[in-house]
Amino acid sequence: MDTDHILQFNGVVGGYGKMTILNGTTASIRRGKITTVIGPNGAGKSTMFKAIFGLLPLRSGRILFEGRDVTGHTPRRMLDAGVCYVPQGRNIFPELSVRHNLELGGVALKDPSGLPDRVAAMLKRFPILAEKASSQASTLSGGQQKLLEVARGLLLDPKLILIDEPSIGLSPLMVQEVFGILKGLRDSGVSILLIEQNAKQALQMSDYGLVLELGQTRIEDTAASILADPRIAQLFLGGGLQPAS
Amino acid sequence: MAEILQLVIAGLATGAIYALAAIGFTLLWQTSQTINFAQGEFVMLPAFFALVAMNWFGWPFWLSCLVAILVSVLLLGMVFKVIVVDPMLKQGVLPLVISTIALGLLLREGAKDFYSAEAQPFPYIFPDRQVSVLGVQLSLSQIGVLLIALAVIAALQLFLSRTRTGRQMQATAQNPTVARILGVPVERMILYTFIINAALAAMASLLISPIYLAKFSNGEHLGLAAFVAAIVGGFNQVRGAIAGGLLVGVIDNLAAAYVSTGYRQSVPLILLVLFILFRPQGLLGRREERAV
Amino acid sequence: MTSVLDVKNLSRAFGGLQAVRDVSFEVQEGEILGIIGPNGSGKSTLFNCILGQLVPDEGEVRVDGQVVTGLRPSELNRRGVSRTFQLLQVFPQLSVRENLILAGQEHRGSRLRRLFGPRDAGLTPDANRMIDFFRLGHLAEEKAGGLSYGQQKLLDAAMAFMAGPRLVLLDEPAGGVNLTMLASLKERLQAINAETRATFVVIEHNMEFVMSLCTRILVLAEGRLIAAGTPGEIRSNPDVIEAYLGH
Amino acid sequence: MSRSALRWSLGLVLLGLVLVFVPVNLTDYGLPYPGLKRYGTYIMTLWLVTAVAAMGVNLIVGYSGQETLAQAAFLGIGAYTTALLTKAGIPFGLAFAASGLLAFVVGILLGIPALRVQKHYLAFVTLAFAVMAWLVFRNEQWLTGGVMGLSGIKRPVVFGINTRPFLTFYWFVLAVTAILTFCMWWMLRSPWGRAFTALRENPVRAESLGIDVRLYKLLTFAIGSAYGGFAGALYAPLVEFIDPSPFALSQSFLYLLMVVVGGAGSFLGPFVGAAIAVLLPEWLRFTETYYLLIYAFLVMLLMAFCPGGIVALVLRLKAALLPKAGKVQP
Amino acid sequence: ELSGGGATVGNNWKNGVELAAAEVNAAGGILGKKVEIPAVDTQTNPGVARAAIQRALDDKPVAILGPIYSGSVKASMQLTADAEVPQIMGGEAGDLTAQGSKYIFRTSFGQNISMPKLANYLRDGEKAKSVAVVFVNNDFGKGGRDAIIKELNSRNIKVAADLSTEAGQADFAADVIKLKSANADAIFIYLNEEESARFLREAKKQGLNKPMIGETTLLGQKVIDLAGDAANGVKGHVGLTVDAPIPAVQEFGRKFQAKYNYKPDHNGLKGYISVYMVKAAAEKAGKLDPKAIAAALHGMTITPDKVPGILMEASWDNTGEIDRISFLAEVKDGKQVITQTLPKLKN
Ligand SMILES: Nc1ncnc2c1ncn2[C@@H]1O[C@H](COP(=O)(O)OP(=O)(O)OP(=O)(O)O)[C@@H](O)[C@H]1O
Ligand SMILES: Nc1ncnc2c1ncn2[C@@H]1O[C@H](COP(=O)(O)OP(=O)(O)OP(=O)(O)O)[C@@H](O)[C@H]1O
Ligand SMILES: [Mg+2]
Ligand SMILES: [Mg+2]
Repeated sequence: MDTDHILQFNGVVGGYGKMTILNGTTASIRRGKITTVIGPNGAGKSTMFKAIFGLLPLRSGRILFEGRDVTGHTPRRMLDAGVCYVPQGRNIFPELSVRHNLELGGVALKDPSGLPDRVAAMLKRFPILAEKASSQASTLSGGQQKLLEVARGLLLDPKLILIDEPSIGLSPLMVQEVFGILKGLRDSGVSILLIEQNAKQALQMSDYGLVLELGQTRIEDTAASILADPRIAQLFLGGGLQPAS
Repeated sequence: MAEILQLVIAGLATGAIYALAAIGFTLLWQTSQTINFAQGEFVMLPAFFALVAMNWFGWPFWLSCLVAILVSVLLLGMVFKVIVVDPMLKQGVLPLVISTIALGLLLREGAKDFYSAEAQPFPYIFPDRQVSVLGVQLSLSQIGVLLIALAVIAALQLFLSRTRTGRQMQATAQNPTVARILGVPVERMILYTFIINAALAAMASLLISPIYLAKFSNGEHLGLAAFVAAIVGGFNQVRGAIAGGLLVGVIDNLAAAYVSTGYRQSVPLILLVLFILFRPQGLLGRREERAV
Repeated sequence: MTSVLDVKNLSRAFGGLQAVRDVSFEVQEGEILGIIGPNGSGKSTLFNCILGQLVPDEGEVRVDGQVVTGLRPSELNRRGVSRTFQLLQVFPQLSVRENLILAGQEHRGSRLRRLFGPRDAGLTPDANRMIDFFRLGHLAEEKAGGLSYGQQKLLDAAMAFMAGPRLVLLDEPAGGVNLTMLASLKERLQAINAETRATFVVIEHNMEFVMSLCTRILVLAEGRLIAAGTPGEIRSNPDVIEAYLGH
Repeated sequence: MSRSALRWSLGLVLLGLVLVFVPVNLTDYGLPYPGLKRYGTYIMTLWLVTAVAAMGVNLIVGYSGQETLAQAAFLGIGAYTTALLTKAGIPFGLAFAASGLLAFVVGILLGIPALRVQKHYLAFVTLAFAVMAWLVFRNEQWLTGGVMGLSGIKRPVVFGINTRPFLTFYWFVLAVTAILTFCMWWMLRSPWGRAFTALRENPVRAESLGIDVRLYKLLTFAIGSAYGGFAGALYAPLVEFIDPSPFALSQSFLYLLMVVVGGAGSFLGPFVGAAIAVLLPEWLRFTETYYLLIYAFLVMLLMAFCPGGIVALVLRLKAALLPKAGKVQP
Repeated sequence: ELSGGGATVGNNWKNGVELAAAEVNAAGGILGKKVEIPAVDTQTNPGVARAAIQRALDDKPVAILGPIYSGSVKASMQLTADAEVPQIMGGEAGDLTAQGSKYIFRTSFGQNISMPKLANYLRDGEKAKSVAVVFVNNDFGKGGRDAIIKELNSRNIKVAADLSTEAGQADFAADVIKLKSANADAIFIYLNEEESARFLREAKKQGLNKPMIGETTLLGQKVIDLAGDAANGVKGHVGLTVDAPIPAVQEFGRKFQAKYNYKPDHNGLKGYISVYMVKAAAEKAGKLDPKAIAAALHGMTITPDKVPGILMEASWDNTGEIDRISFLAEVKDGKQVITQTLPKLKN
């Protein structure tokens, strides 16, 4: 068994209807590291996550988790195997309170007795959420909703976290906070696969980077060397966005 | 005065039955966005199950009632969910609504064609005796109905708000995709609501049929009453459905006594429209605001 | 210079929560104004109050000197004010091109004329130009609901430009958008601004984007305006660093 | 003219000819086609009338994404208006216009309050309205004849031609339906149609794009209801007798059902749906009383496997049979 | 009326018709021709009824048997008149025969005949000075109510209450309370079967102990079955009943029961008779021609000794109105008991 890599993608092909999005994607994600996926809009990054989590039927190819074939497993089986997923966009239960939303993050816990403590710890970590613990989640601001989702996704003890653009809508301070948590998790041995458009900041805290374009892996390298590559800066990191002073 | 009191109590008893139907209705709405236009038929039918058990198989009344509830849970709960709702959940609300309209038609016609087109007498569950309480004549049957309905509702409310399963059912209701991602067994949760709905409907059926007589067309009135109760009470609230049911029951009875007969059917409907216009969140509901 | 948008003492509460407190500011014609602030500081609520999506509890909004408080969003839009949304808001079952035509059609002729006029209200060329710019060409006939998050975000922005607006309110246009695309978006906004003197108000958490795009920035915290100034001033304002930027 | 446009117009002309001649007995002209008799023609006419009402429902439900459970009530409004006016000696043309107009105005009055509420509540408001309208038809005997109904409704004289003979009346209804269909088609293909779809898809976004959501919602609801009124105006002289029962709530459900069965949001849907609703009882006559049962069952089956209705089913079959179209999945 | 609200009534009629048709065919048919009687459902909807009759007329029948609900008859009688086909129907609304159609024939009393008989009974039998009227708000109930009130007024009997109820109404608590306070000498009940039963149950529950009087329906077997004890003591006028003390009628009841396994109501009888009306008239006219049959029925009297299937002697006048003996009855111990036989109006 490959102990270095927690997740492997072998020639995965899949898409929606007659559109093929993942075009023989191949990649290996390291255990205990943060890997950031970057790429243009529509490259298939979110689709890749859906494929891992069993939300997208594949046409061919295999996905291995800890060396075992998990292609076509249901979300529940992936959760039980130790993978959790925080999707892109707005994914809350609008009419439940913030606290109840959080608690639902622990549904898949094997031993639910520890749940209240975890929820409490999470609320402590994000005081904005604590303030609104008993409000209906739909009344949160856009950023607060995203934060709630991220917090909910971190309630379990997964081996691998899939997290799709957590920084959208978060203030810079909050982005730092979330990235800090991710680093903390990594340090305690959790593997993290992250999609970010906020690529510079994300790569700066990552160990590895993965560039996806047109559903294929372009570059797989350490984060540092991707950041240093001028070609990549030009193509994917928005070379034109220099602050005017 | 005694007359009004009698009317109110009779209204509460029927209202409690409406509430049972209304709760099931809101539950289905919550978990699977099913506006069940067959809800009235769900209340009509179980009485026929009991009749079949009694008249065809000759079973005793209590056993027949039990059988009716079980068969309802099986047919109107599980089979309905698996055969009608499941294939349509992903197709959006309208096809499902249409399907339930068709199902209502199917059950109505089915009861008529396979049992009888005619009303059937149905035994009282409680002795139909009068007792005099503080000078007011009350019927034992009405009190019994009221108590049963309220007890069932209270238990359900506790289940939904206090237990993990209840919470997961609510989560499923609001966002099944995300619920699935978090590991909620969405299918099972939805199935539970259908089972609960069927059981509630069966109970309502056994309670109402002695008064209405069992007839295939009873569903029309009952369904309407359940919708009105659900909306008046607040569409997404179990508590509200009780208040709505009781209110509709009482108003119904008072209207029958004091409003021109030609238009008395319209009184609950006017109530409905007023609520929709001025208090769309319902009697006990909270106002939902959406942020953009 | 005339002020295109004039907000005076705007306040809005939700229950006990004061989301926007007594906010006043003016935007001059041709300005690109940034609004930043922590999550939940009331930025989106402020937009919603200006645009008639929410009714403010107090205060007044003027566009081109005319009071518009209480007007409905469609009315404002027809006066040349358009917007984008923080959360995705497209017409999922319509194609990308139809989305764009829809975004422009209410500005073409009277309602009755449109009933008897051409099917696309003559907007196909404009829509195609917009599609090209946002690099959605291969997706023009796709249903908008099938686009990726960032693509929908871009479509949302494109829709706001279809009617050739005078004032555009953008709520986090950069969220989820690829950095390279973002750079072109910035250039485009600046070009439109230079050409037509259209005015922009932008809510954003992406500091590089805001700082390089905007000429002036407002900072909101807990519903209150706590600072205003040029990007340079804001970046060095200790209150802002404390409440928002971190380091 | 492009080739596809040519094909379309040819098809239309052909369809028109078929519809015009379908009930005619051609044996006198040497063709072996006996035509439809009085009853068959009556059914064809009823189909057209039903289709007009269903078109209105389709506009409301299929295109603008609202809900109506009151179409039968609007049919009733139209039918009673026409019956009363023509009995009072007012020419049919005026009565017809008045029927549509009245339904339109009532639609607006009903729509204004209903607009304040969330989506599904509109269904319940219309449901309440449908019951109340029915109660009025029943109870206001001085006006509507109450449960006894109104009889002796005359068929109109158009351009000097009396439409009393069943064939003439069929042609008359066919012409009116054609005109109403054209108007609907024109409106839906204009930018208005796109705005209607916008209401269905995302009203919040639509509003921010300058689309007056309230106005358009009202318009679609009122126009859809006016089609109900027009259908009623044709129904009254068709049956020559009206009473409240065809305008009851359960009938409104059937209109909704037929539109979705045909294909909500597709232009031909209402015609197909109406055909099924009107003709199925004929086809299933051998099943005697079971036909409603069978109808309901078929509807459920259809919804489960093809929620887009029969029109979508046909398209799907076509795609399956013509392999070049490829595989299309949702 | 095989489906919809009138399903009970329609099925009784249809079975009666089919029973008679089978007998007639077994005996060689009418004028040597077998009769064929296809059934068409009106769905208890006048519009559909009209279409159904139209379809039936396309097949060029000798006669149309039905419909039973007055509304359906009204919607279709113009058609039969135009087609010159006799329509033998079950409607009881008073004005059906007053429309001048030469092709409409009754099988039972119209309300214009039964109500005077009832009013007489209320005056002479019950000696009532005031009467409360409860009726169902449909064509049947409203017609009856209008007729009885006219008759009561002309006999100087006070109408103490005039209560309209809905067709299909389930809960009669409020109505009974109102009736209690009206305090009339007798209550006249003119409701459909099920509503009658619900009403009687509620009345018993609330101890409403006034004489309850009704027309044929109220004393029908269905009401008695549904209401149970509560039906005992109800009295009224009955136009047609299988409990009539006439052997032929009782024999019909047995045959019907044997074939369909339930006890027919008066609609079963009406359907049965309608077939024999056609037979008798066709034989009188000597040919199977619709126009001739209609002409023959006018002014005809059919007696059971000539046509046993007619069960009781009956005559039709020039408007299609029927005349026949009728009965007063009372429900005792869950059974309808005939207490008196009323003679034909004219002889
Ligand atoms: N549900 C869907 N149906 C049809 N097509 C889809 C669907 N979701 C995504 N697509 C298409 O798949 C392609 C890849 O989408 P995906 O969401 O994976 O992109 P992404 O890399 O995550 O982009 P972004 O950075 O914008 O989030 C896009 O071109 C999009 O149009
Ligand atoms: N409909 C509502 N009901 C109750 N509270 C609300 C509602 N909408 C917003 N709020 C509250 O008002 C405050 C301001 O929200 P707003 O959406 O304006 O924040 P924001 O500045 O846009 O934040 P973000 O950067 O996260 O989008 C938040 O605390 C939010 O919880
Ligand atoms: Mg994505
Ligand atoms: Mg915001």
